[in-house]
Amino acid sequence: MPSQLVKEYFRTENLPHIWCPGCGNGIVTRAIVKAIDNLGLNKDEICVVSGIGCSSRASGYLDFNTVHTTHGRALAFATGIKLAKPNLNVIVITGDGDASAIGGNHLIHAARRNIDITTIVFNNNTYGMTGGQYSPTTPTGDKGTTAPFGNIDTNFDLCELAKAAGATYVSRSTIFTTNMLIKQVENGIKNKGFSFIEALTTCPTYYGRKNRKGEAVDMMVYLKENAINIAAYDKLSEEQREGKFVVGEIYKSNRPEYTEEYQRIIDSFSKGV
Amino acid sequence: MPSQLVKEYFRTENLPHIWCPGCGNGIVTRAIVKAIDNLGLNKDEICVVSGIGCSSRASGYLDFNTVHTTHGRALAFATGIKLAKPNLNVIVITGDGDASAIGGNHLIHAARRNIDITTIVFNNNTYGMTGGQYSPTTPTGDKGTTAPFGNIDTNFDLCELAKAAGATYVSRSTIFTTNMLIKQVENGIKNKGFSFIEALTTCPTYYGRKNRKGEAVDMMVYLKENAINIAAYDKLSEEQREGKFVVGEIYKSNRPEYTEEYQRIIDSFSKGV
Amino acid sequence: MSTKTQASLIVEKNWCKGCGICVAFCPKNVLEIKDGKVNIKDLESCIECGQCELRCPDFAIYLGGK
Amino acid sequence: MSTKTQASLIVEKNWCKGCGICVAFCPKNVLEIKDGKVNIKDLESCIECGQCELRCPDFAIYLGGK
Amino acid sequence: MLHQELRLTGSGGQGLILAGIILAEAALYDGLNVVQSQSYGPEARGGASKAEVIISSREINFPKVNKCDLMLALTQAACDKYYESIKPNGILIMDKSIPNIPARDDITIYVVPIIETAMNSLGYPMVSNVIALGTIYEITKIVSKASLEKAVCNRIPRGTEELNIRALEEGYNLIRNHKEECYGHGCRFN
Amino acid sequence: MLHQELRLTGSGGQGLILAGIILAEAALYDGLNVVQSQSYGPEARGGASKAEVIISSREINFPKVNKCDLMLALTQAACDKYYESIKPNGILIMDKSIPNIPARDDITIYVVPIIETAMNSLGYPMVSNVIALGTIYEITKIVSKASLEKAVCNRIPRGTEELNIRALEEGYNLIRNHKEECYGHGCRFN
Amino acid sequence: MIERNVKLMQGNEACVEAAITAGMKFYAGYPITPSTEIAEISAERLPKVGGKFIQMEDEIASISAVIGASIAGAKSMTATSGPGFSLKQEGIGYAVITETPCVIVNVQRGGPSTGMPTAPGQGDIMQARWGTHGDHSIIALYPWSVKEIYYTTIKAFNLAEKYRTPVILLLDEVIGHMRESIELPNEGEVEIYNRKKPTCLTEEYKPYKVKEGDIVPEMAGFGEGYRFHVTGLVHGETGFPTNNGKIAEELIRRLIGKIEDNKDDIVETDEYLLDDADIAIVAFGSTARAAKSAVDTLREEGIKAGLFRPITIWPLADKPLVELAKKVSRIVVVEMNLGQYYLEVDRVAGKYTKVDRFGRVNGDLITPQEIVDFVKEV
Amino acid sequence: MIERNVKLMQGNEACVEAAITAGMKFYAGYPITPSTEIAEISAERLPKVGGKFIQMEDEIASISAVIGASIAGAKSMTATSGPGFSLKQEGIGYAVITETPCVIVNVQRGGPSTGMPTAPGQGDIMQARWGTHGDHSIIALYPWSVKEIYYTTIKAFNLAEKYRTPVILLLDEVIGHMRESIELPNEGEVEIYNRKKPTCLTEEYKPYKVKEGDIVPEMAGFGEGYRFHVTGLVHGETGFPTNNGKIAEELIRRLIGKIEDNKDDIVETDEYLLDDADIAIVAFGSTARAAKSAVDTLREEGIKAGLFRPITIWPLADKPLVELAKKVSRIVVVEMNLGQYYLEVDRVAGKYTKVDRFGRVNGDLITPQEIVDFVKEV
Ligand SMILES: Cc1ncc(C[n+]2csc(CCOP(=O)(O)OP(=O)(O)O)c2C)c(N)n1
Ligand SMILES: Cc1ncc(C[n+]2csc(CCOP(=O)(O)OP(=O)(O)O)c2C)c(N)n1
Ligand code: SF4
Ligand code: SF4
Ligand code: SF4
Ligand code: SF4
Ligand code: SF4
Ligand code: SF4
Ligand SMILES: [Mg+2]
Ligand SMILES: [Mg+2]
Repeated sequence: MPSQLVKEYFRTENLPHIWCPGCGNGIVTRAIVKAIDNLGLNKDEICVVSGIGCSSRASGYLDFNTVHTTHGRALAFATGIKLAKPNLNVIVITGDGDASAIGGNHLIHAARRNIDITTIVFNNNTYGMTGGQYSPTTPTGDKGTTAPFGNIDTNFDLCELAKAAGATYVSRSTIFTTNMLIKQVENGIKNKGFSFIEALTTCPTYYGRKNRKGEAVDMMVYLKENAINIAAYDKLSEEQREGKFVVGEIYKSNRPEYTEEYQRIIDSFSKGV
Repeated sequence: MPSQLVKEYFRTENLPHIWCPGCGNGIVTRAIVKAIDNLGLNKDEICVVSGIGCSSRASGYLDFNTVHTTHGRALAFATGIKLAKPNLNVIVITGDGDASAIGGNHLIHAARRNIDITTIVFNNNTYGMTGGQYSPTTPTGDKGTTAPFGNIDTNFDLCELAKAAGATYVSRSTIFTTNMLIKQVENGIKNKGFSFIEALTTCPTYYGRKNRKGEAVDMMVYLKENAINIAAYDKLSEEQREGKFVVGEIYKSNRPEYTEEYQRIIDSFSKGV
Repeated sequence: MSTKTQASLIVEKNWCKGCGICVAFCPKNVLEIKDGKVNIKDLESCIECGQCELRCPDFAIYLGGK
Repeated sequence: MSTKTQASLIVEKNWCKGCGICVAFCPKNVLEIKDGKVNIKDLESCIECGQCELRCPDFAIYLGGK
Repeated sequence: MLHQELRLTGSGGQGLILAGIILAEAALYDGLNVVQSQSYGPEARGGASKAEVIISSREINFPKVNKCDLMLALTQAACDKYYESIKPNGILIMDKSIPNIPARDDITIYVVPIIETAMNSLGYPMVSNVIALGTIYEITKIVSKASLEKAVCNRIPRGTEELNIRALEEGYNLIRNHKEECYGHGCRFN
Repeated sequence: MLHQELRLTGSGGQGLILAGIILAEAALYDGLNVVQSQSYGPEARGGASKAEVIISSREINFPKVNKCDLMLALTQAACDKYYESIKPNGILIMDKSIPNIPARDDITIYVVPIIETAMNSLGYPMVSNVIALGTIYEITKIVSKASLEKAVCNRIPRGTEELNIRALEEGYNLIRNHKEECYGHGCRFN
Repeated sequence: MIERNVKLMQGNEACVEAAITAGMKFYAGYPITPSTEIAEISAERLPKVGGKFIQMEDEIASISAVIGASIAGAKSMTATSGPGFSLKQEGIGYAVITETPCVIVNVQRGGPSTGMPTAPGQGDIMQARWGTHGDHSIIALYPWSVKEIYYTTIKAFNLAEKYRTPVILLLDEVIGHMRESIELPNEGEVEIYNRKKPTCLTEEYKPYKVKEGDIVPEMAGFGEGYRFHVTGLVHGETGFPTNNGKIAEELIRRLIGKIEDNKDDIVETDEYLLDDADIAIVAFGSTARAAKSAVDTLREEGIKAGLFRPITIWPLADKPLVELAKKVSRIVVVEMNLGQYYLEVDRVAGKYTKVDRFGRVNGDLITPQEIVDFVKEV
Repeated sequence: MIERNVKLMQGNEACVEAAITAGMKFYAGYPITPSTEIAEISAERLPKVGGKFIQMEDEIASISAVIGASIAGAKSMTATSGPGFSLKQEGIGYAVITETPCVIVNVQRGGPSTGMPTAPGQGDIMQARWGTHGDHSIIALYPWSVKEIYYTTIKAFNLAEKYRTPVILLLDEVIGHMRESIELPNEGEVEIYNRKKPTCLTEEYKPYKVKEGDIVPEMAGFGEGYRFHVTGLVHGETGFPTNNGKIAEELIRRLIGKIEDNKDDIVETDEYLLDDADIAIVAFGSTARAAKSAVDTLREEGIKAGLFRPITIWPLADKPLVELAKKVSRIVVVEMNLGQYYLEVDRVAGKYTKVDRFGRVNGDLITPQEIVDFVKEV
């Protein structure tokens, strides 16, 4: 018998999910659901849109209005949905590859428009679904099945990218700092505009194994030990920052939201009538 | 009879070009050629790759190895070219739409890889070729044929985006500040890595007319009057910055270059032989 | 200390994949892996902090109280 | 002041589209538009600063000196 | 049976496509069948521009103009490019600013100061297209005057009706008042 | 004429695909025709895994195994899913850890402590697959021992040759030494 | 001077007006010649009827947004030309398998690749049928006049809704850009089909279950209380993905069958002087206009020619074509390509009569005279 | 125990090994099941032979980089499956019109859309021919065994270079993932074709002029002193764009003609027991393996069946098919789709004999027994 939370928000008939033992995707998915529960939103008014990838399979398990789209295009689908039904709370679930490799363009444009969509990137530093190729977030030097001699690409700082593109809420958390993640999803949904939340998660099966990062637990310990809260991080020297990464609410701002602006145009015509 | 510079570097049999009277594209194109001339590069070792758009037509007029690709993909083509022949100086000519609408993803990924390509964006704040639709750089509120009631999108700051994505040389200039532009192209080419140069230019035919910006000359005067050098800009107050934009070398850094890193892998195998 | 009932910490064995995350991060060493699944070895010590529920990727362990 | 020759400032009329940019930004008011094309109205005043060449979008005017 | 194919040529920005649309709309008001089309796209940029109108009392199948009954030319380039497409006994209306008159003696050529009239008499160069429509009307009467004026007013920016009606009249007059002068067949040797 | 279709089943991570490859390669060394394939992709993730090998003295056309001559099962789930596909008179080798033995009396069933042997005798659970190959060899002799050993050494990480040869031998012995014991036909009623 | 509710309208404009009449509430697109006016006019018109227009970052984003909006409940359309049509193919396949109604307009230009952007072409006939990967069927319509663009666009929306499928509306540069007169119908004069929505209890809703007697599953919109899942993976009645081969086969066969088995409803063709014809010219879109003129000329010259014009390009009008083939001694397929629709005509009609093709790819509309010459010469 | 230079190799692996033998020096790709091993093995192998591998941000970038690298002089390849193949279509058209040699591998899976990613399919047969917009022709090859994958990949590179055109190599999940024995040839044992380079003076080089007696223009590489222009617009011999209709028509006809008129060189087919056959089964790829077994079974049962197997799928093997049709009383086309290649077989062979189709789309390879049953039943 599943927990109240799971019973309320999951399509339990589709569980257990397909994810590997110890895969972090389940932790992030539960965190999102918990945030929704905390906000007390109406399930009928929530729409979860995902792309393609292990992480993107999450949409199928959730008892909302859900779409599992094509690889990389979740944000474009979500844009259409949000414009057609602006009253929906639109949440995009996507992987690092889905969001920032094939889907990178839709990410920056959704951010630029500041359309009211909350995007949660399940960043496991690899393409899990296809078996562990390097992704735009695989750290330089790490291995992937397509980087047998070590990755020579530089990895994106997705939060910096989202911010430069125009997102009005940008944050990062991990599957270890789960409560922080829940809070961020809440704040992201509350932000009237484009919210970008990077959830650092783990793929023990491929990325972990390829890079000798140990089991699921070891990988979580790694996240625990190297995540530094933004306030603390700012005070560290370059040296101290080595190997660490920031978590927390990285950027917030206020700009007109896209669907509201559009509504203003419509209203300018209907006013006359 | 054309000038020495034009005779040397242009395919004069294809001139005069198709651009409208007063279109800034010719000014940027000449500036690029002038920079190449200043650097004394070998024409056989220069490759100019462009996308699709008015500006992207430039490649056909230039007497180098030139490719006029598909819309938005110039940087992806250029990546293949640069990897296949790393000794070529690869220069990408692209429009604001080509580079940042349909081509936005290739832009951020080329920047992330820090591949040694110099990209010059002819930013005329519109899709010129198709007749003046709004583009990702059309200022909010301005009109385009697809924004008859004023653009509700926020425009990209392309330089910030390129920087966040990983470009190691980022600058902006205008068709009025032509000598600055020439210098920037020189420095961009000299930078071993991904260089991003935004050349603010004009489309008097569509963007100018739609937005009552006057003739070509008026539009240049506007660029002249509102461009503030980066050093000066930093000292201005928020208020004083209103309506102004930065020109100059905005960002420089140093990271391993992609094709060199790849060569290192190859060398690690041939060493043994 | 009051005696805990089974209802306070519930395991959905069918869903548990035995990843060991709950075991590793339980502050009170309440849990263990047995035959490839989670097992409550010391319910008494459980402080109902919910860390296990928060981090179980398979929704297989949770506090029954709420 | 020495008399300028035609060779110092050259116009390729076929390519000129009469946009007026060179005219507007010539610091010495050397140029004008006539019949829809650029015309050198006062060669004498030209200081060969090259501003016109630098900014002509049609490569239609340039200094012959170099 | 009425069937006329007209070609309006010049350069981009001269409003010839709008002129074509107005003419077509006027014919439509008259209950005639009509197809209007234009050359389009980047090659039109700064270069030649072309609008075509077919007006017919029967159904129009093939929508493109090949040989035309009447051609208007506002620039030399356009004139040179298309004058051969005028049918024998066809009509060419050309602006007076065009220096070279094509060597065809099987057509009627009207050399008319359209652009000059727009600039000097009306002070608005952009109404050349409407003046041209006036000349076409006066020469061909292919549409009714009422329809033409209605079509003009329907398609031009609000507030410029008066100017445009005046432009039409200038067009009528250019032909009407100068029939015996330099317009007409003889002019082609000017 | 030799024609044998084999199916190795278990769960992801048990190295069954590698075992299939090794078996196929051994047959290839013997000059036999061979096709190896596997089920693949996300549904294999954490779930059932399956490798198939067809070994034949004639050309192999259809590359998939439908009914098999021999099946290896290392997990209950895999055993349940596939045991019906064994041909009558076929062979099932199942790991001793599997509680439920399928109810088929038209096949020979060997219940063998493969995983246990890997864990306890050799101390390396990951060599279960090679032990399993040893049992298959000993039961079927479908490939030569030399080829099998060569194929194993060719495909396993360098430096683990000795361990793997020992694993093979454990496999041979599991069958050889216990023929009369609990392995074989009678066991299915255990 | 006759006063009617008649307007001079461009083809692309008629397309937008019709779409709005049909109930379009969402348009997402990316400009490309010669389709751009459809975007421009939609941008102007939609907010005035409470609809939404968005210019997306590219064509892939456009088709994605269109599908998203349609799933959310809005009748949606996008328009493009060759290069953009190629880019939309993955999305079209997604609309096929998820059964999402939408209209994709392709105003054809000269190709392949960037080709001749401002010239007409008919090179995407086969791509419309086969452009996306995997086995599927499609509906594609191709009108020949401004008036017909209007009615065919409405039909495209209606078929999209009725069959829950993407519908391709093929135009070409000639008919997209030309202006003709059109008499706009008054409200209520045209039939508008709206997707069938579920009325069952929300718990009972199975988004991919076809009710007895229906062609397609009922389609709820997001936010209406029926929470359901949509995926591009093979899925069962619940919409959840499956690896079950039987379900897969059923799904794909149903998706193809709902189109191929309903040709009587979907296929529309037009004929001109075929009753006594000896030679049938088969043509569509702007080329058919030249063909009609050619038929007149041939008749004048005593040759019994007629015109067969498929308005529904896909699914194939095989029955009418076979009938035609049995009647005439020769069929000539005329297209602005070197033989695409020809292949299918040859397949179904070639068993009964001689089938020739005449094509040109120079960026100019084929002329009546060229057709006449070809018919007489071969 | 026989010692030969024989290896057990996966189909996808054989593809990479062959590509390297054929001279591949550049690979750009984006992973997708079931093609991913081709990328993975290329990543491992290429730097060892001085070549370059890059994982691009998506499939569009991959095909673009591949074309760029080829223009720069490197033999180039990319591999993908359905969804990625759809995305590459615009790029493929660009390679067609710019005459850039490259090899695009499509390891087919179950479709449409995301479909059944790990199951085999043959749903992209028509898409390979018609997936990109505008009129064009294409070469597509489809081997059926690991060994044949090896030789066909080499052929794909050779044809790409010889005809300056993209070549599609069709595989499917079954043959891509299965392992078989293959005897690798020694150096010099296989014929490798390299693009013909210009030798004229650099000033005289016209990148799109076909020399007397040649099939395609000579192709310089960038950085070799011949500075030339490449565009996806219709272009003349200099490579510069033009709006001249005559040049456009010539170009498109030449691009199509160089493939369609050289079928004798390009088309390869295989036959099994057709000499005295009464019924011919037409099949390709993994399905042909089932069909071959079916033929054996049918023969055992006294039915004179045979197998016709096109290795060259496009251009169509029309001559051999017509010959076949004249010989047998019935043709059965067997495909893992509901009838794609069938359409073209029916077109050319249907005039002479009865053509049936048998297809399945459940994600499983068709079995010999199913074919036998179909042949006997209908
Ligand atoms: C167009 C297209 N290209 C490629 C694929 C194959 N593919 C599926 S998921 C995926 C990457 C997944 O990576 P990510 O988004 O990081 O998700 P993860 O599996 O790691 O959660 C790829 C390349 C596809 N399905 N569609
Ligand atoms: C795939 C594709 N989509 C759309 C187009 C149409 N198109 C050509 S150029 C262009 C935009 C050009 O804008 P920009 O890059 O800013 O160049 P500009 O013309 O302003 O210099 C568009 C949308 C195309 N050619 N290909
Ligand atoms: S492959 Fe990696 S990301 Fe995918 S389910 Fe397994 S652990 Fe998670
Ligand atoms: S349309 Fe604009 S960008 Fe294009 S050539 Fe004309 S002025 Fe330049
Ligand atoms: S609730 Fe806390 S103490 Fe109790 S088992 Fe879970 S993690 Fe351990
Ligand atoms: S975290 Fe969950 S799945 Fe993992 S062992 Fe604990 S209960 Fe089982
Ligand atoms: S060189 Fe300088 S002064 Fe002389 S004409 Fe040009 S701009 Fe004027
Ligand atoms: S800037 Fe050039 S094109 Fe413009 S008027 Fe001067 S010479 Fe002519
Ligand atoms: Mg990932
Ligand atoms: Mg632009």
